[in-house]
Amino acid sequence: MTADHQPDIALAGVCRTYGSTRALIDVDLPLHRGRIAALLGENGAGKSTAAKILCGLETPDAGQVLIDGRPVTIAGPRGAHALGIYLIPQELAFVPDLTVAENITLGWAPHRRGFTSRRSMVAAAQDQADRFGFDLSMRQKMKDLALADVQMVEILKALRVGARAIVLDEPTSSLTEDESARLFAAVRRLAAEGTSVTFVSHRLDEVLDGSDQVHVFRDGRIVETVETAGTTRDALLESMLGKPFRVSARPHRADADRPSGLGIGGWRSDVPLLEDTTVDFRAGEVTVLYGLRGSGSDLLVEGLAGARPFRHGSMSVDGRAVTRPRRPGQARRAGIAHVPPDRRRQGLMMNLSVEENLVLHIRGRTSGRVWRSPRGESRLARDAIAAYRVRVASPRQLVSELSGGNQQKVLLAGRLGQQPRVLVLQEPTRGVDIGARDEIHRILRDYALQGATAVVSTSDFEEALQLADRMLVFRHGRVVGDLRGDAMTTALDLAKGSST
Amino acid sequence: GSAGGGAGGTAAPASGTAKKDIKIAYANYADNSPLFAPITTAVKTSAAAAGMNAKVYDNKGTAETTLQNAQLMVQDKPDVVIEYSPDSAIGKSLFTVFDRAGSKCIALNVPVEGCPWLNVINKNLGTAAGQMASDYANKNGWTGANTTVLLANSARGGVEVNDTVRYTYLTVADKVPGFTKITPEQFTESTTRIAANAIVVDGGNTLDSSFAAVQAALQNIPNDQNIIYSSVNDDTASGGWRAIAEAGREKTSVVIGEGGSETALKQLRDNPQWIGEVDALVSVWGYYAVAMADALAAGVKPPALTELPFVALTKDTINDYYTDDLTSPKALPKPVDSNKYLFGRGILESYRK
Amino acid sequence: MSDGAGSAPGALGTLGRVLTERARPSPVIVGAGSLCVLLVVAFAVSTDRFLTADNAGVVATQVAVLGLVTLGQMIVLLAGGFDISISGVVPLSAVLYVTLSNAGMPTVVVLVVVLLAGALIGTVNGLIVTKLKVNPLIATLGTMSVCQGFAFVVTDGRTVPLESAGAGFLADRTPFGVPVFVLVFIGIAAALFVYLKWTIPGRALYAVGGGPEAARLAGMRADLTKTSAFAISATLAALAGIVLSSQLLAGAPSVGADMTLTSITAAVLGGASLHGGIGGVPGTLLGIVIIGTLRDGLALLEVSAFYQLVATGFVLLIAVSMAQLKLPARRRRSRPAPENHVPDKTYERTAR
Amino acid sequence: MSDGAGSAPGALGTLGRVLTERARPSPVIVGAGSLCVLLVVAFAVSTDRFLTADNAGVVATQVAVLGLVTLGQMIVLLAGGFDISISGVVPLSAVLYVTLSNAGMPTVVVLVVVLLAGALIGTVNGLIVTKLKVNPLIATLGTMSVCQGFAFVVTDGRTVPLESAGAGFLADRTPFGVPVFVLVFIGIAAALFVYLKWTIPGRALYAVGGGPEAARLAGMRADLTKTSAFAISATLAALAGIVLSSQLLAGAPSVGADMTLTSITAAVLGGASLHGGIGGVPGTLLGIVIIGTLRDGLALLEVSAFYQLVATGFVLLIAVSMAQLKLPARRRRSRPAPENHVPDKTYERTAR
Ligand SMILES: Nc1ncnc2c1ncn2[C@@H]1O[C@H](COP(=O)(O)OP(=O)(O)OP(=O)(O)O)[C@@H](O)[C@H]1O
Ligand SMILES: Nc1ncnc2c1ncn2[C@@H]1O[C@H](COP(=O)(O)OP(=O)(O)OP(=O)(O)O)[C@@H](O)[C@H]1O
Ligand SMILES: [Mg+2]
Ligand SMILES: [Mg+2]
Repeated sequence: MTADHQPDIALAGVCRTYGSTRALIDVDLPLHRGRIAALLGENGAGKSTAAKILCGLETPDAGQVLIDGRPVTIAGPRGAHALGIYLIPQELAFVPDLTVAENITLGWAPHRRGFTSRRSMVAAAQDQADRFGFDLSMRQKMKDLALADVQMVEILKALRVGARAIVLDEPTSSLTEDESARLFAAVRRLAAEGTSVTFVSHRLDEVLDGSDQVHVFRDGRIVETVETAGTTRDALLESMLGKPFRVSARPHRADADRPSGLGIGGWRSDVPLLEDTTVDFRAGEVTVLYGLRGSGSDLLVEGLAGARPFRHGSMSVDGRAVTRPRRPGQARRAGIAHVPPDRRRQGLMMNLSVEENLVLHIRGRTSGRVWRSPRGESRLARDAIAAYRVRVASPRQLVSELSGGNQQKVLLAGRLGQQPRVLVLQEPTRGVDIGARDEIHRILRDYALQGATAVVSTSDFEEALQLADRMLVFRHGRVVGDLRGDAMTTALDLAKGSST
Repeated sequence: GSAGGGAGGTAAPASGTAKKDIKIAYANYADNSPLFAPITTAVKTSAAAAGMNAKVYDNKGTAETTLQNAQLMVQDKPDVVIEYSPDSAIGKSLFTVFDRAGSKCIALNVPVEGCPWLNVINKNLGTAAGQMASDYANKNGWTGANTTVLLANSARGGVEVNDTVRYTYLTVADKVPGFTKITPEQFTESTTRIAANAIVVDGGNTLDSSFAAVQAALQNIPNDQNIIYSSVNDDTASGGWRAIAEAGREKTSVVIGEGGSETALKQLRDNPQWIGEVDALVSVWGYYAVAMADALAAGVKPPALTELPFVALTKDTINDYYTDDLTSPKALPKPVDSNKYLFGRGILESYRK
Repeated sequence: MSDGAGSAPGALGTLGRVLTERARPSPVIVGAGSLCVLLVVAFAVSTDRFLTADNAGVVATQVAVLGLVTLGQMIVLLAGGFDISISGVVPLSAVLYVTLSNAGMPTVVVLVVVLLAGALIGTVNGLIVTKLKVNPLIATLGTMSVCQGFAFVVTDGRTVPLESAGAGFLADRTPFGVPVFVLVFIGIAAALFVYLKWTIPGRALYAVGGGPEAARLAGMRADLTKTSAFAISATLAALAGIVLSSQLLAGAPSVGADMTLTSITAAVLGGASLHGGIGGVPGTLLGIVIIGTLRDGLALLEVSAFYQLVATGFVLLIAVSMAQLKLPARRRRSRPAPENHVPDKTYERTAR
Repeated sequence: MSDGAGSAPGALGTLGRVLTERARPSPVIVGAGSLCVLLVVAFAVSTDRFLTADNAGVVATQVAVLGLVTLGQMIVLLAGGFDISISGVVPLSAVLYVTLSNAGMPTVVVLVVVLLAGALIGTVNGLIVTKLKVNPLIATLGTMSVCQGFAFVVTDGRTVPLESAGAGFLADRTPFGVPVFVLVFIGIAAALFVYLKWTIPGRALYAVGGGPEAARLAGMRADLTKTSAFAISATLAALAGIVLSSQLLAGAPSVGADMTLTSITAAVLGGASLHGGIGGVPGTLLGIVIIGTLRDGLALLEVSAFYQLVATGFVLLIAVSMAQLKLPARRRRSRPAPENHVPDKTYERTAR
């Protein structure tokens, strides 16, 4: 049926090379009006590159972009917009010091003869948010938003009624299930109105539920294009990885009577709200803090890492009392390593190489306090690259040149390399492909099993279930559930408060 | 010349006897320059000695600040304003300010059209320096054939400032054989080479800038040439001289300073190659300015030009004017016609009392 | 800062929302404002010549000239640039204005020609920065050097008196007791306030400066916007040059040398960020007034040049520390509840 | 740029790896390098006095003084700061050195005292920036003003000759034909090269400057690192002041005024980013040499001061455009997409 009518937009024989990396090899990607296409593939397979070429952010080395069968040159985002093509890039780009409303209406603010007003921008942005069922505070500064809210703003920017094509590069990587469900409902409506929608996702459920057609990327090529209705999860995984894939078996859950790894007593905060909380995180197990945004789980995690210091409460690590961290440095010295949610701004040094990012916080291990040991560092870096299967052209490549998922792996590898007693992770696998995600989960569980304490907060419930030995459910600044084993499947309802 | 005993002791009663109820305001050229800073000090000292009320301002060497200070000064309705402007071309706007406020004014050293002028003529300073250079050259057989004149101007300092080096050269060209004669107009702020044996560099105002400029320029002067070096102030004289010494050419070079700072006077005493110093006696200008203000306030009608003293010092004459204290001369020079009326008012008489 | 905070009433939300958002004047404005008040009080106590109508007039005229260039500088900073060329454009336009006026051209024509020349220089700056991707500091340093050089070349280093009678009209007194150009300055400040707050190209400056990548992706004409900022700045600098020569009745190639640094200082004091995207007219005006008051007060107090330097330094440091120290306390009380982001953005931005 | 990329020989990989990594010298280095060569050729053709040993010595001495402060400036830029205080530290240390030497203190002691004073001022800068969160431009402008003021106060505005015989030893000639301080400069440049490339605190500068938020969250001692950068810069500025007074055999409070701008220019010409995290010694040296050569060459050609300004401006513009024009061509072949690679770091940095 797809072959019947001409695609609206298509990549034809597109190649794109970066230095020695062949990001796209002879890719044909037809996109049809009214249909939703999913791009699937491992990290670094070339999905984002294809998306960027569609939207004029990159130019192909060879091949063409066709619109209605005619080759076009898309002159940057402006040219793309003129053609009715809109993109949400994988790495969020926003104006931090402007309000949500201004960010949403960026480039299309309502105006009368060039004059505009905050009121009209808020109204227009609110309209847009209402239309797609997102709830945002329009007058907040963008820089004060949580990552997921930022992502929703980004989505609202691109969802244009009447667009020819909308390309969403991992739009849901930090959204909760509910939020992505709303997104897909909206996308569905747009498609029904004749827009061609393309999205990239590592969440297979989304792909299976939300798309009409799946294009599977592997090593820069499209290896398969199938109708979603006619495929299965396993089939997709196999064509994506080139071999059958099984989620690694969940090792038996840790026992409940392990020693205390990290203890907090009487932690509380007024704004944002967290009621008096006392928890013993056990060494040797992974504890997932699960809750909707604003429920207090992230607040607590950041408190543990010293990124957002608490003003009340006590703390112990491996049974020894330590001072509650007031700065990240103090947490670190107490043996706590932190994986923040935003790898580009909070995690990695984008001006440095992959190698340097990997060894930055552990180089003391290969040398004295002053002189670095280049040899030792290269070895550490090479080992980490191999262990985490980071796809790099060379360890000396700038980390900014890696695909998003590979950047995330570098971040994780660097932090785990510190061999902390306590690991505090936020969205540990944001943007990581399904195979690598499984691997990371295994690594995290193994790391915990060796006696460390892992505390994870994630917006992805599936991930929560896979990782957790124990789950703490947060709602309205309170721990409403402390679950283990099969009981954990009820966490979602607990968090929403939809059943009691 | 000989040291002037200065004050005629007969005239008005000495300072302190009559407290003068006069308000004056003085705006200095630039307080951060070692050359001009002593003027403010002298204004304050002499005014205080005479019991006058003096307010002082700093023009910071810029036209904008000068105009702003003019506006500030007249707020107080002083009896007399003394203006040392960095630029004669802005005189009209300054005079407008003084005139509108009804303040009498004195232009110190740099003319302000409409205000009587208390002036040491830079042209004369330059000529005096040129004269000393010429004397030295003629006595030692230095001519245009074996000597290069190297001058450091302050290209962005304006025309008045550079009159010194301009007339130094004109005088040397006039008095020493072998140098190209030019008119003053041919020697502009952008002149870099007058002839094969006459070079101008932009030494700016400071030690380090003149050092760098002269260091580079020396490469263009053959090693067998003698050098006569002079510049627009003592700092640039010292900086340039250091570059000459650094290049190992001090034995065949001489320098003439312009200003009369302590450092330069010490050089004049100790350094055989520092053959002259045109001492503008800047440290005493304040006394003359205050005396003139006093005269104006008393209704004296001054001549259009009242001359400030200056002396051209050589190693032989320096002791006529200075003791071991090189910060200011031991006495004021004798009055000349145009400034005679400043004496006897008790102010110049208060010098070194 | 001065701008982003709550302002337009818009469709009112709940009371709580209004409180958290509107009752939050930018800390920089608070800091700069209190410093300003502090300075005024200190000087008023120290000398009775400070709080007089005359002196207010003097401060106004001083502030106006500096203000013109600072507003321009602020706009360039907003757009994520730097404008060093001010120190070249001011003298060049000053000597051009005088030279052309003396040559007998009608004042209006000269005015337009010189302003256009300024706009042209600014456009060149903008094109060098956006098209050749030259760092704005270096680019404008280059044009500064060229313009300053030409200013000296035009007059051969001399100061040229303004001979044409009417050409100094900008410095004529108005019935309000201040010169014409002070009113012009006020008008321009008001216009820029409106421009930055309520027009599309004005808001674009914030987007392009604060999030260049986002602006590009949104299909905005980032290059055009940035270039316009440089053009505005250089035009205002040209106007400042004209005002200076009207005031001085002469065109001096040496004027304006320290204006670049002063304008950046004033703009930053007024809350502009050196990294783009933050700034506004009210804050900038405060910054200018602080600098103007400080200079005026120190001169009135006859503080010696040396101690003036020392005092200026200390006041600057205290000023900015004050603005910053305000932050933590305020934040604790009134910040909304960003959940999973890391708190310290402000620290981030200022402490770099 | 000049640094982050391929550098350490370390354990050599395959030839291919070596080629892809090492054969990619930063475009800035390439641009600055070619400009340097171009200038040298142009001057060598124009005057036969340019390519002489004597002139090389002159350039070396001029470059060394400027070089000391530029290296410091580059390190502060790396750490994400700015150092304006250089123009205050240079004169203050110059007059302190002379005054203390004249007071009869042994040269070594004076040297140490003045360098420590410099380090102290730098530390104060660093603390103001990191602890009080004051914008580095304003903070160092403040200390600049204070130091300059004190320099004047120390000598009461006078130029003080250096009387102690041995105190000028830094300017003594060595058997190599250049003064001692040129060798000192070379030594310091080498040490800093090693520091930035091979030591842990050196590398921390890149991390803290390039990703301040990430460095903080990772628990690096960001404040310490940043403060150390300011301390290094001020110490080098103090050394430059000492060298100047040794050379001039006098200390004047007016020296060094234009050094701040020149040092920033040279550092940026040499590839340092004003947004932190990018820069290195080799590029900086190129930047310094370009500025030194340009000044020297124009002076040798006896270009008038005014046209020197014009020429300097044009050369700057051409220089940087050249370096930049190289980029697109390179980028198309080997550079990543503009939006997520480092040259566009402006976004990185500003968009938070
Ligand atoms: N959330 C915050 N709000 C305000 N200031 C903060 C915050 N977190 C850290 N700081 C300040 O930032 C500075 C640096 O923090 P950083 O984490 O670099 O310190 P550290 O290296 O852990 O501590 P140490 O000084 O013990 O080495 C500290 O002075 C601290 O006061
Ligand atoms: N600017 C760049 N410079 C060098 N290599 C690049 C650049 N951008 C992408 N690449 C490389 O191209 C390949 C494809 O990258 P791309 O971003 O398209 O991957 P992706 O499929 O989107 O991966 P992810 O799921 O991790 O986002 C990767 O190997 C990546 O390292
Ligand atoms: Mg991607
Ligand atoms: Mg610290």
